[in-house]
Amino acid sequence: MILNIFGFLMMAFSAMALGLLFIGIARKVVARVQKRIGPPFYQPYLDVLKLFTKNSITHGFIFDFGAIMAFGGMITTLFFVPVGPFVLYGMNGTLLLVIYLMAVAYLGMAMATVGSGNPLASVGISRALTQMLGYELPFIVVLLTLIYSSNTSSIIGIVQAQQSGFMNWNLINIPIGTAVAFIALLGLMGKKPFDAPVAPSEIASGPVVEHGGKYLAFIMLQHAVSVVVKTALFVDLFLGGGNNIFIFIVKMLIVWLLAALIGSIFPRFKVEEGVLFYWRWPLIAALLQAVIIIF
Amino acid sequence: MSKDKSSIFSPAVSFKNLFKKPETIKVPEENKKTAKRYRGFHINDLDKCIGCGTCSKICDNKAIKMVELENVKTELGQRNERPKIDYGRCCWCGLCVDICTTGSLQFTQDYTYINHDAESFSYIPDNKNINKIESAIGYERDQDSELLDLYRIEMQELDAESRVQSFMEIVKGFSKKQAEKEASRCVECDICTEACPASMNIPEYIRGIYDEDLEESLKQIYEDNPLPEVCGRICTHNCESICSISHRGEAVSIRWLKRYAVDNVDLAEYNKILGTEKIHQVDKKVAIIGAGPAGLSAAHYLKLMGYQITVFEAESKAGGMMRYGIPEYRLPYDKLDKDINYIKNLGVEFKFNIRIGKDISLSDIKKEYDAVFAATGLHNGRSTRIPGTENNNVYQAIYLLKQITKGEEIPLTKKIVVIGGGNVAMDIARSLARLQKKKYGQVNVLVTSLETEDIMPADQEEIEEAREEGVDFEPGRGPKEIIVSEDGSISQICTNCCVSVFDDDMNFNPTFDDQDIQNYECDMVVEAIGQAGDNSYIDDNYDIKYEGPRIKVNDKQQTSLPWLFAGGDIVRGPDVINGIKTGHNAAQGIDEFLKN
Amino acid sequence: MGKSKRTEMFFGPNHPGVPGNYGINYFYEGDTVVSAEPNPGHLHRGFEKLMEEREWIKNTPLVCRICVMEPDINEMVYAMSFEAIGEIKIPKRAAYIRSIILELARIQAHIFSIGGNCGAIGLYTAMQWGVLTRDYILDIFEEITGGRVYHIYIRPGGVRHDIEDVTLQKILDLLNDLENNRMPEFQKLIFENPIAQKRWKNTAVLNQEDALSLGVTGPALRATGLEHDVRKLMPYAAYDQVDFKVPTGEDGDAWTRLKLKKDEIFQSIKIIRQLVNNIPAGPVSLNLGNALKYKIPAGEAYVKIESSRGEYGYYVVSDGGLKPYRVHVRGTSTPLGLYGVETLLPGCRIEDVPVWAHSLGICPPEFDR
Amino acid sequence: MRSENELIELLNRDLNLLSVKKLRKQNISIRLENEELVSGLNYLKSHSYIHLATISCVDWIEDNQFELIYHLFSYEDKISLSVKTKINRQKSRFVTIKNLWGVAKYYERDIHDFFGIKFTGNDNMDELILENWNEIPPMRKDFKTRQYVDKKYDWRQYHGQE
Amino acid sequence: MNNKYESNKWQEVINWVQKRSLFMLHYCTGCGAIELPPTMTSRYDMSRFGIGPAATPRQADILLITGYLSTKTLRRVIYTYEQMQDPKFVMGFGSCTINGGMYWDSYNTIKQLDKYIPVDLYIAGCMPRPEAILEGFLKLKEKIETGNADGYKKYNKEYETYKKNQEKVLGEVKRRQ
Repeated sequence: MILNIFGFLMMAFSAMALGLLFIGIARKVVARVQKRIGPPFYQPYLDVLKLFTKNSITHGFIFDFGAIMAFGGMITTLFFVPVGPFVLYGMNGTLLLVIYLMAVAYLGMAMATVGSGNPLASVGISRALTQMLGYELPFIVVLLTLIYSSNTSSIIGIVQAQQSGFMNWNLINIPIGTAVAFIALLGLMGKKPFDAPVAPSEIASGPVVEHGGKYLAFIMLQHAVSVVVKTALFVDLFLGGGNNIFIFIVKMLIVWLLAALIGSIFPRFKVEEGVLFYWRWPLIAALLQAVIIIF
Repeated sequence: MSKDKSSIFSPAVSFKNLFKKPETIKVPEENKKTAKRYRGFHINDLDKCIGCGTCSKICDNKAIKMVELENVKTELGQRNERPKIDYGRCCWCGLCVDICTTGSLQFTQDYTYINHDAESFSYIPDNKNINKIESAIGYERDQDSELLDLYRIEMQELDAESRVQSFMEIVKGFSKKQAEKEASRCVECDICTEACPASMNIPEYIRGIYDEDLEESLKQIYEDNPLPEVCGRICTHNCESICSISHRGEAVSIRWLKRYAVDNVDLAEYNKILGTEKIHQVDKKVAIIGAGPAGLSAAHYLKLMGYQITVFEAESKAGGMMRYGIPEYRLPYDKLDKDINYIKNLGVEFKFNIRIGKDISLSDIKKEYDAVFAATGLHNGRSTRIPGTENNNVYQAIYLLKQITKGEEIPLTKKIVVIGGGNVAMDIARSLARLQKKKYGQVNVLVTSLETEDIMPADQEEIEEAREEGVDFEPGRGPKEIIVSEDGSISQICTNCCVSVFDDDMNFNPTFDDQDIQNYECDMVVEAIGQAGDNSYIDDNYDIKYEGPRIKVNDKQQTSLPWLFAGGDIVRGPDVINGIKTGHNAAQGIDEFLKN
Repeated sequence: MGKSKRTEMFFGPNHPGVPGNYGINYFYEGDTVVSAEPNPGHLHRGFEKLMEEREWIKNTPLVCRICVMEPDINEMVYAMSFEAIGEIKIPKRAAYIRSIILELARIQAHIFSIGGNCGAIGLYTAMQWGVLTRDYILDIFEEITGGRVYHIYIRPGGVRHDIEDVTLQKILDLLNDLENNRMPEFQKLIFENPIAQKRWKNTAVLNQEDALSLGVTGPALRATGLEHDVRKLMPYAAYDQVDFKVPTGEDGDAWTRLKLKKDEIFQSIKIIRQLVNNIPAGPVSLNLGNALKYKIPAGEAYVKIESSRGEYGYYVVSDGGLKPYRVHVRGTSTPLGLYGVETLLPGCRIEDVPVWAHSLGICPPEFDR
Repeated sequence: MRSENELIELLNRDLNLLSVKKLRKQNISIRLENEELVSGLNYLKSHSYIHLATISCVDWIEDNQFELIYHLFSYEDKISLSVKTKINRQKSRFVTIKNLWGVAKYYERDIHDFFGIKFTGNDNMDELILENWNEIPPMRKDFKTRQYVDKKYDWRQYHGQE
Repeated sequence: MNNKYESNKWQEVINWVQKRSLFMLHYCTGCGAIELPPTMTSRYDMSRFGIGPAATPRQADILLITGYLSTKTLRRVIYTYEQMQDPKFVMGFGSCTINGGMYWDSYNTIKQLDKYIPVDLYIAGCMPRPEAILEGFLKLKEKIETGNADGYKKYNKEYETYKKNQEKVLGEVKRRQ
């Protein structure tokens, strides 16, 4: 039991550390695209530490609870996603559970937003929830296809099914689905062009507009963990997972940097344009992929 | 709309920057050099700066304040103030640098100054800027960004050929347009006021001319100077030699502007403009001895205070040296009369042809008057006393000039040598040239002076004009002997080279080089080496103190005898403006003396 | 979550999306603005009053502060009104140099504006590049004038300094770099970007009728199909000496305006090349005498020039004194930034409000003054 | 396309001008009676002077008058036309032209802010640029900004470093 | 609120962290803001020092007063400043914040920023160049590290004085947290 708790904590802290590192590296890479040097890769650590030293102001219980719920929801999700060889819960059906749990973080954010009472935040969170409608549909279709083709809904099962070599990766098996899933991943992570929920120039960073100090630190950590969770999930599902933690991290990094780079050269969609976009080509492609796989 | 090219892959071209060097400048490790012309922090050459305050005037933001500094040079024409710049106001527009009259204020290329203390953003620039470092010079003025008007309006003058024909006034004076343009050149720094012996409100009356308000100008002028027609023509204009514009360009023609202002107001208007139609009278009497500039000035100001004034004058007309010393081509008599008439109109009584000490004694005057102001001037010529000066054909300039004014016949020959390098020498040389031209049709006057041309006390323009009129110069030569031929007439003047005029203590002590001897042919010699006064009328009854050759006075011109005040050339000078000043001073002194 | 409810939103002044310190108070329902009201005045410094208090020359450092995006137009139009009232004719070389400066300023402002528009839709890379590119133009300005942003270069009677041949060559090099390297990059990243096109097309549409009745000028008017440009209508400086086209568009939306700005950059490059190659020798300024005593006869002038955003006008009244009697500034974006907000913004989506403000070139300091 | 002289002729014929002045090339200014201003502007608008650049106001305090200047422009004639009228300074009220040009509404509000002139028919006369202003309107000539500043703010007194 | 920073060692660590990560509020109060884009973007890239823009006052550490403040803006700046969380730092850009600058005789701008909110650093210039702004940030970091950037403490301590000055120019100031 104690070992278990220790494992939880280790896992959570490593994920935070890894996520912040990823964010730092992405900033550096994007800076290079923008012809500049960019911050040091360890900058996000400092940002979070600094935010913890700041005073912060609460907007009531719901606000606090929402923040904790968002953070907790994401940490919980982490326990169900295998990161390389580290698997905490590997039971059957985790894939759908993970998808569900990821929504908890958003709900937490929504609660915090209601607590803060800022119109910009509410616009932001309503956008986030609207956008969820968009990317989840093709994503679910792809996942169902995946479950169908792997004959399991457990993430571990899907990973194991790809273990026998590069040619068994779902990237090769269901290439169109992978592409669709990647696009959905962009929305899932709130990367451009699907970052309408946090658009600084429109709604001043949206849901987190009233978060300062420690609250913002939690939101940043939550974001860091979500980066790890989401990229890990993608690697697990399509890039063959990995028993070697280093190879796994490299795979995650590639996925993450690809997303960051795409984000650097595209502006953001309007939220309904984003939703319509998902419902058009990705959905058709996902269905097409399903048809190909099933028949 | 379909014609707009678009592709998902086009923007991906940007990824090539991943493999390029970033364009970021790594401040602070590598600092980009600013452009040569960058407007950074100010520096100021404190020795060159004259404290004129023009920078402070042009400043849009009142960012420049002139503050007094103790350890700066303060020669004549320099104030002990230096600009203090407030970087809580400055906008680095550079107008101050563009207009700086001396060019002492400059920009550096340094631009970083950060401090938590807002109080530290004001500083006095010297050769180091606000960071206390020396930095490369940044922005500099060039002729396109010049904000001053450096060149004066050329004064219309008679040409040399026609002016040498007669005693007509040479300078024609400004037209209205010219005067306004010239007046606009003034930056109103007030440094001239400090240099003016009479402390005239020069910027104010120039401003009046610029604003087309000559009445205001006249008022300002009469504050300190009751003889503007005279000063507008023959003043030694110390103001112009230190004019702040003159550091980079030509001084404002202050003298001509004054002349323009008074020339263009009718004498009949004076009383109205100056508010002297009715003067409150005081029942005290003051005697003034001598109707020269000092006497007239004192008479004017005392009259305005209401005293009963009597002026005693040895000659038959008022004006003193202004009339009898200065030739008509420089100061026409009608202009002089205009000034004098105004003073007469105020109710000043003149008694002409009365020589003090001869026709009336000082003690007689003292009996009748409550106070006496003596301004008898320097009316006697000095002689070089070299061998040959006792000859009949050796004259002294001061007497000749008086004779010319009076219209008397003066001795004239074909080859004349004038000894002396001052303005009197020029006056006599040029007068003689005119007379020669009239009589013989040609000019042959030679001026020798101890001083070389660069240190000659005469005005440069006088020398130039004399030269144009045909006067020859042999500067830097001392007279050694006048060689008289056997028949008693002068044949030559022998001169030696003057090595230096002043000794190390700046005392007059010329040294000569006897190897370098030059003889010039001539048949008449005029000495113009200075004048002396005659104070013998202050007879032995009175115990009066002297300071060197001059009467000792306090700052109100009061001599050691409380009722006797002295002024003019016998105290200070010799020139008109000092005379006016001492007259004005004495008026105040007498007023104080009589009130107590 | 606030849907279909009328909610008030304070857009600015403290908001990353507004162009400057400026506010729009609007009500929205769902995601659509239903009514809006401008909230200007945050940058009001009382310029017009200050100018009445200062001598003619002292206003030259002041005027450029009216519009920080493009300060030179202010210097130019102020100098022009001074010259118009005083009937002063400036030397030919000065006119050429003024045109060069104004065109460089136009390029700079357009690039900055394109960058700002990209920032408004989240294309930060383009924003970074835009500002970067602008900075190279500022370097040239610094070399010519001694200041990066506030140049205080165009002054009554001409310009403050001559441009050396070396600098002219640098300008040409910069234009080559711009034309051959940087603009193609922008072309690929911004103008061929499908999502950017999607965001801009049919966004913030301003039709011709509205544009004319509001008194909108510049790219916003030209994007509706009219070829109105003060440089052609009332040529000033050296614009009658050069050959250039006035690009126009048809749709009047943000996309058309942006494309126009891009085309205008190329036209400006063309203009500068002609000017640099044909620049006459001679003096670059008239000496108007002592700057403390500039005086022009009583009179008045409404002078306008084409800024990067449209007509920029000054109405100057002189009473013959040392100071202007009255100066009235007609900032280009005044009609849009005030009345336009009220009439054109309703119907716009919340996320398009920054696009609206940026693409129509709202510049608050010029109507706050 | 009319030339300046043709325009002047036309205006003299159709409008009751108080004065007309050709300022310089492509620049004309005319003066109208108060009552005829709106109809005059209407006439001009229908004669291609559709561009209202701005409305200026000048305070002629010595004549006790405000002068309103409507800057028009015609894209056809390429002439900039300033239409002026003077109103009494004490009354400081004039009619709005917002029915001709809607944008005038804000120009008038701006003038109200700075000169305190009310425009009949333009009901929203709230403060636009200024906030909580309760002095003489700042652009009037009798408002002395230096005195106001001295009263309201104070300057930094630098000491030390002397 | 300072009680919890009792230990010096602990405070040093906090200072060290705070200095390495600074969020700057993106609020263009005056014309100096035009030099911020170059400072933020590729040419000068202030993110190298861990300084980045923040969209809302809640998240920001540094408030930049980029030049003159009209009274209307001052009101918003006070709101903003009070919304920001301690520790917070204020930097004044250029002449206008020090003694009125160009607008020294303008009826609508304040003349001395530090009468209304505490200022930690001033940068000379009108407006300061990006290089100077960067140097300013570096200097601010130095101050934070040594614990001298304590303007916000001063504001809390002398709140009444500041409030009096604010209300002198603004009338009543509505305050919100």
